[in-house]
Amino acid sequence: MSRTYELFIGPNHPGIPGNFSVKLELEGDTVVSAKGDPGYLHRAFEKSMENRYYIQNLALIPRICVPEPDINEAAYAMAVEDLMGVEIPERAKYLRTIVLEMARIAAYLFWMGGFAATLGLYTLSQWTVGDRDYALDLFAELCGVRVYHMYIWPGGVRRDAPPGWEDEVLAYVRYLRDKLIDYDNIFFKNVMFKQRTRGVAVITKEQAIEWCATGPILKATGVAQDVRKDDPYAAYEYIDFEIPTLTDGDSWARAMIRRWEFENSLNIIEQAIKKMPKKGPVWTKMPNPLKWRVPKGEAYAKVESARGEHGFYMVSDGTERPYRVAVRGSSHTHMFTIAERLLVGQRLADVSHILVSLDICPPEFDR
Amino acid sequence: MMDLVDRIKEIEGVKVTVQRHNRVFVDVDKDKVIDTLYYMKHVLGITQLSFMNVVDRIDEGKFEIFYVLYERESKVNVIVRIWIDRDNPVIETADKIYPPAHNWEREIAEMFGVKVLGNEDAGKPFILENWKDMPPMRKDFDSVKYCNEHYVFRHSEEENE
Amino acid sequence: MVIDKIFFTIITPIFAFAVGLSFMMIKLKVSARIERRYGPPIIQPIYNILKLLLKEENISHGVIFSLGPVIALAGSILTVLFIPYAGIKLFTGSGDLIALMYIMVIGSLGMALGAGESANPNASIGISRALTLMLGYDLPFVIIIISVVLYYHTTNLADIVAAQAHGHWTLWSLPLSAIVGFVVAYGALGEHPFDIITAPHEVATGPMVEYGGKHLGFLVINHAFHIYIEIALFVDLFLGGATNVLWFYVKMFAVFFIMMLFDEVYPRFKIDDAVRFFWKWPTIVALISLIIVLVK
Amino acid sequence: MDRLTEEQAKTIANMLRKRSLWMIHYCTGCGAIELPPTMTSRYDMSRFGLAPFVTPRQSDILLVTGYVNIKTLRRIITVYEQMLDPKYVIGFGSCPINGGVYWDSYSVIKRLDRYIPVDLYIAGCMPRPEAVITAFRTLMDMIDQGKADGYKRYKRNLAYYKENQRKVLG
Amino acid sequence: MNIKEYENGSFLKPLASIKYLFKKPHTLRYPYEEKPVPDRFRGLHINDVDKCIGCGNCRDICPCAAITMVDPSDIHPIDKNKVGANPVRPKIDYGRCSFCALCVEMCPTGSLKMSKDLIYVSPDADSFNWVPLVEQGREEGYTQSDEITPLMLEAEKMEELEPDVRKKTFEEIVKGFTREQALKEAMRCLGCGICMQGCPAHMKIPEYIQAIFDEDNKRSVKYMLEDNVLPGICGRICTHRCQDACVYNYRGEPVLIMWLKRYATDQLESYKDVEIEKMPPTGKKVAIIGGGPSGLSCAYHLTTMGHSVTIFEKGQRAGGALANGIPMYRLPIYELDKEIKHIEDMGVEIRLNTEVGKDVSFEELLENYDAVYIGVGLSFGRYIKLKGEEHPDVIQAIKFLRQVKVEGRREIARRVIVIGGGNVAMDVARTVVRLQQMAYGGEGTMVQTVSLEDWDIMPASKEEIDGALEEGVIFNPGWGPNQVLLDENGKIRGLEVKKVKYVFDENHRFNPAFYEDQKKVLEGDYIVEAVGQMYDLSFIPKELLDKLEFTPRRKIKVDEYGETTIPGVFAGGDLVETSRGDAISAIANGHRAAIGIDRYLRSKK
Repeated sequence: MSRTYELFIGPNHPGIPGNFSVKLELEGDTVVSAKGDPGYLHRAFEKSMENRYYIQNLALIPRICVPEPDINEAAYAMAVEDLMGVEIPERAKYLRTIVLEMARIAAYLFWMGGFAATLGLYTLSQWTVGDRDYALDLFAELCGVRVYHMYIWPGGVRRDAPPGWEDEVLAYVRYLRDKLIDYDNIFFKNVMFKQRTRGVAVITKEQAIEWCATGPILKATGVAQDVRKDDPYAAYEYIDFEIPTLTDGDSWARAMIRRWEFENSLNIIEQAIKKMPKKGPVWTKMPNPLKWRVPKGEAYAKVESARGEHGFYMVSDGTERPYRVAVRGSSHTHMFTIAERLLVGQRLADVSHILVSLDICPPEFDR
Repeated sequence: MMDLVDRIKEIEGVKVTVQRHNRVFVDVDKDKVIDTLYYMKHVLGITQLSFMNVVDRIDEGKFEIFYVLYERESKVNVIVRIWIDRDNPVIETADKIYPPAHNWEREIAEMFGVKVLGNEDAGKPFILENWKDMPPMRKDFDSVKYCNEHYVFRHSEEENE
Repeated sequence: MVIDKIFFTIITPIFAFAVGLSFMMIKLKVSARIERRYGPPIIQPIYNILKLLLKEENISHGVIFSLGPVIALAGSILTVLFIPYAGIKLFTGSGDLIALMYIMVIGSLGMALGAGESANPNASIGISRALTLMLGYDLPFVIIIISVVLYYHTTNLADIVAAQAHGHWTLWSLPLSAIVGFVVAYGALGEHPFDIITAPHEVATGPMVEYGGKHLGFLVINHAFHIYIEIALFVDLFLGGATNVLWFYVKMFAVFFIMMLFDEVYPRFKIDDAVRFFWKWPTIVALISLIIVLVK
Repeated sequence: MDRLTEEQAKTIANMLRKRSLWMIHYCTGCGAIELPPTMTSRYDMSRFGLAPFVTPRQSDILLVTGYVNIKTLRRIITVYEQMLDPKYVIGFGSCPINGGVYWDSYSVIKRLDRYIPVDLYIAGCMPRPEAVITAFRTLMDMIDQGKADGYKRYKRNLAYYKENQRKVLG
Repeated sequence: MNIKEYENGSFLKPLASIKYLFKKPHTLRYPYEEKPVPDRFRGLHINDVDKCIGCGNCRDICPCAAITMVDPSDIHPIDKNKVGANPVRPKIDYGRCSFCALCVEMCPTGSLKMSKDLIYVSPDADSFNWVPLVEQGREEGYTQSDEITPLMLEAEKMEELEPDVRKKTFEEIVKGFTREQALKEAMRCLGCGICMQGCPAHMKIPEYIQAIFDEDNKRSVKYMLEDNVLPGICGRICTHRCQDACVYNYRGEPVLIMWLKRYATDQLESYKDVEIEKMPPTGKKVAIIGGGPSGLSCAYHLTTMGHSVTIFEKGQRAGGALANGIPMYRLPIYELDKEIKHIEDMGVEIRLNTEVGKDVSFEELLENYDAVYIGVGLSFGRYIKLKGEEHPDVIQAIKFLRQVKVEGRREIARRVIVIGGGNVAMDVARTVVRLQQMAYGGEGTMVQTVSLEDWDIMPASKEEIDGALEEGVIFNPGWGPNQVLLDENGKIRGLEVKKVKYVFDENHRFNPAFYEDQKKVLEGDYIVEAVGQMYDLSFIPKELLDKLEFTPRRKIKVDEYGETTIPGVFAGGDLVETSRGDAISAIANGHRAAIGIDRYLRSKK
């Protein structure tokens, strides 16, 4: 006697993080089955990259993931450096770390806004997205552009930090610490937030491992896995930080892990600025871009994004253009393997916040 | 870490290349890949499939399919590679071993035209919609030519509304 | 006398609309301030309504669909006429409080009719949420109405207002009922955390999803009336009404201002949580209040 | 009332329209990343009466934020057709103009104005919030002067647009 | 973070946020308030079109294919005849641009920059495509940096013999690139082709450098041979005007095109494996007088066009100045043999020891051949009409060099004065240094040069001057020879010189003037005059010579394709105006003449 009906969430739906669609089958307002429908942002990056010089791809790669472009730049640069056997200067490592953490902060601020909005608290979105703007301004000062920085490139970074930039970053970190108290008050300590998220969409540790989750989702189930620790890149090996874990595995735990990571990032930035060599080269000279041949071989470079492991698998055939670049966005697994299973049995009201709590980023799997 | 490599080497018919301290490439025969993956997960305890995709080796007439696995204890990425025939690209699904493989297989089925046995979703439209040409990620698909045929660029002297 | 009645029948909805609209305007500014921004110009709602009414094209899914907003608006205007304000009583008589409770449902039913016609699942879900939520807050609402009625021994709203003259507000005499009344009015207003009906991130504005242009204009106007009705009723029942317009407005504004603050800082309930919430604390408190009244 | 000529009525209508522009919150591409800063507290575009809305029926502006691939184009056309007149389209960044960085991508259309009429374009990849606000203000001026007539063009040249849409969508 | 604090939600804490109701919003009220744009902002482009050379590197690097090179004359007039520049400028399509600023990084002149302005809205989609100019008034934003630039500004260091070693021997100074060096240097080339404008022969430089980079030296030599028949020689002694034109000069060191050419040719034992297109035989015969570079060039190209060619060379070795003049340490003789062998292999007949006018007459040639090409070059040294010049210890440079290279002269005086400041003077001076080292071990020897020109306008190339200085040659720039001083035994005692007032007069013509009161004496036993050469056309009969017209600078007047005023007679090499006195321009006008002769022959039928 049960009657089910279909409901498309997205692509034009505020509850969906980006241009993406989920086909839900509902019974009443309980989800019976959920199927992701990707492809609205498919731009054939991997194809286009095969047609371009290594340096020209610099313009493409940050556009793979919009909220946090720098992870792509870093992973791409690391893959190329791996193939070429290039070591990057010390200062460049630290600058990369700072930029990556700034991007993480920006991504988490954006995520906080999005998450609060799916729960109906628009005030926090207004605050966090507004505060994120200062980070973008700092990026603009560093590399000239607010969003697509194209700052990290093979061999190091593109420009040294302008004088006084470090101090501005530190001031921004202090500002965010101050504002974090307000975010906590209005959202993370809010009774309604707890009410909506605790016990919702629980992933157990076993499930998380079986489904190959990474990033905050895995940490929220109690597995301390983080590429920054496991396979340190940039300057993370010199920096002291802890991987936060919780054991609840629900929407609340995932949100709290992200908030925790946000605070961690603030610490990492402060440490990195303190430890960074004050002077020095920031780039290892690379060949003429038009005749830049990368030795034959394969490399898999991975970085920790705000969402999980972000990897670039690069194959070079020894010419000026990559033979194949394959991008592993963590959202692919999180959406099609986890969310599709996790949404079943949930209420319609929870669908969008579960999706956001998994931090689904459609450009990552559409590519 | 060497322990893991040694144990991988014990698997019959694999060729192991240690590229960096934590990247191990394992070349396997295409018929044995499912057994190997099963062994890796359930015996060696490599629980995470990070990534899976295809490299079109058009000169050799092959598709190279790689599975990027991750071992949490020794922090090693094990990359299993198989080569299949490009003219008759068929693989067996690995989604019973690693659930995320299911959707990576959908993607490679669509983008490269690889047939996946045992995965009923592979072959259905996933990312593309109404696609009629050859699978677009194949090397012999010329993207620029396709664009010139299907789209109109600005400043290329043509009718206006 | 008849001319008076006709005059006030015309002027009352206009007054109600003006009050509701002014609250909408103020709310834009207040919420913007809390969100650390300046917000739109203060007369933005007027622009919005006029623009919507001036839309050139209107898509309709049939007569009932178009009728929905009209019924809702008509219901609201009718409700407004039943609410005494500033000493002006239009349709008063014995049992008007009971009548009012029935009329107030018309608005929602009108919406339900129209939205049901649009064949959009979001709209259907929104309507089912609206009706469920109504079920939720109606239980404590009925109980406190009973308490008030029993307390004043009348079902005439004007008499209740009159009985509260000289500062003998129900708020003081029945504080528990007043608190519940506030919560119920707040819930009925559909502000956070009770904006379950329209929840953009869940059901894409719910019943309004298919409405645009003039229809939407009517719904926005209806919202202004809605604000007026809920708050005016609360003021009449618990804050002793008022003898002049200004005083009435000030009382309403005080209530609305507190509501605005809550609206800004809480996320949204899930529908079953909301119903559970209404049936738990407000109902218990209302019952206690009723028992107190009965014991007295 | 009959003294009010049609011309004057139009002027008043345009004046009201430009003061209350509701945009549909549809993130079609990466340009959507610079919209939140514009919408939220730092730039606060609601100062100009702009607000994000969720369904096409309620909205006046369609922002095509960046590249449009074929799958999205189908939805954009649906959304555009669902919107009520008068409606306006703004193309964000390079991609809707001539393909942008995806000029050689098989899945991204190169010229948006072949499929739906576009009233205004913004240069940049991404356009800065300042540019976005400038664009909104320009659009307001255009509405005031009655120049933003994309929806009329769409009706007038429906056959042309439909033909192009059919060609690319198959 | 203490997770305990968060586990229980609070009802009242959210209300703390109401404090913002009474605080000033942080909204930036654009357009009424503006925030400063950072200095590095990557906005719309600015291009200084006067500085821009239209090399097209921005177009090549653009990932979005947003840049087209167009003629901007209608909006901004440019100097279209500027050498080392293409008359086009970048036009940028903002329907493509991704603001990556790679074009800025790659701009060799630094003319292209990005501005701080990124606000452009327009209802007209076609208006997003323009030529950026400075006049558009945008404020400068992102510019290139000298420390971090994808351009490889520094050239590879060529390994050379140390001065102390090299001045004792005639061994070749420059060792040539190793494979790694050559690949690295070839990698530097951007492939823009501006260098081709500098080269008189317009060689396909980008293509052959790309071939070197691809490690396909045969393909590389094939490209070279299309325009230059003596690539190996040009790879050693060329005046490399290509390198002077190289776009890297604006910000760093030019690509060492010459050494790359040498590297490619050195890798091949012979050119017989190089695929060269040869047209079917036409049966026409061409006589070429003089086996110098222009003659060889003309002959080779005519052969590839299918004509049969005979070279008449009066010496015992073809090559002209290459064989007789250029010292061994710059050009080993085996290299010349290799290239001449290749020309002979192609089917050119070279008659050595055959002097036109003596062994065979000019009229005979005109009769027996369908066309005649005169490429005799400047084979006689010029005199300066100095007092005492007729002394036997005063010698012409060209004669001296031939004596050393061909006849194997080894005796030399201890103190030698070289008159002249050109490359020939440098050759003489450095040859003398070697001879002195061989003869005396360098003890008590001295080589001095004296030239009218001061350092800044000395015609010799910088490398040569530096090499000479390193080898111990003493320079006396800015002095003019006055007279040769003899001692009582009639031996040369020295050279009296006077201070130069100016070399070029106000009309920029060569017209030296001296301070007659400032004189000094340079001590020396032997004087070599290296003040220029002249031609000898005495083999041409008088009546024909009269028909031959000359230019005001006493060069043979020829048309664009080398044809003289006598039909069927062509001239090239140093005899004509287009020559700049170096091998490459002789090769170039030899090639031009070959094309001219081919046209002439085919039109004659």
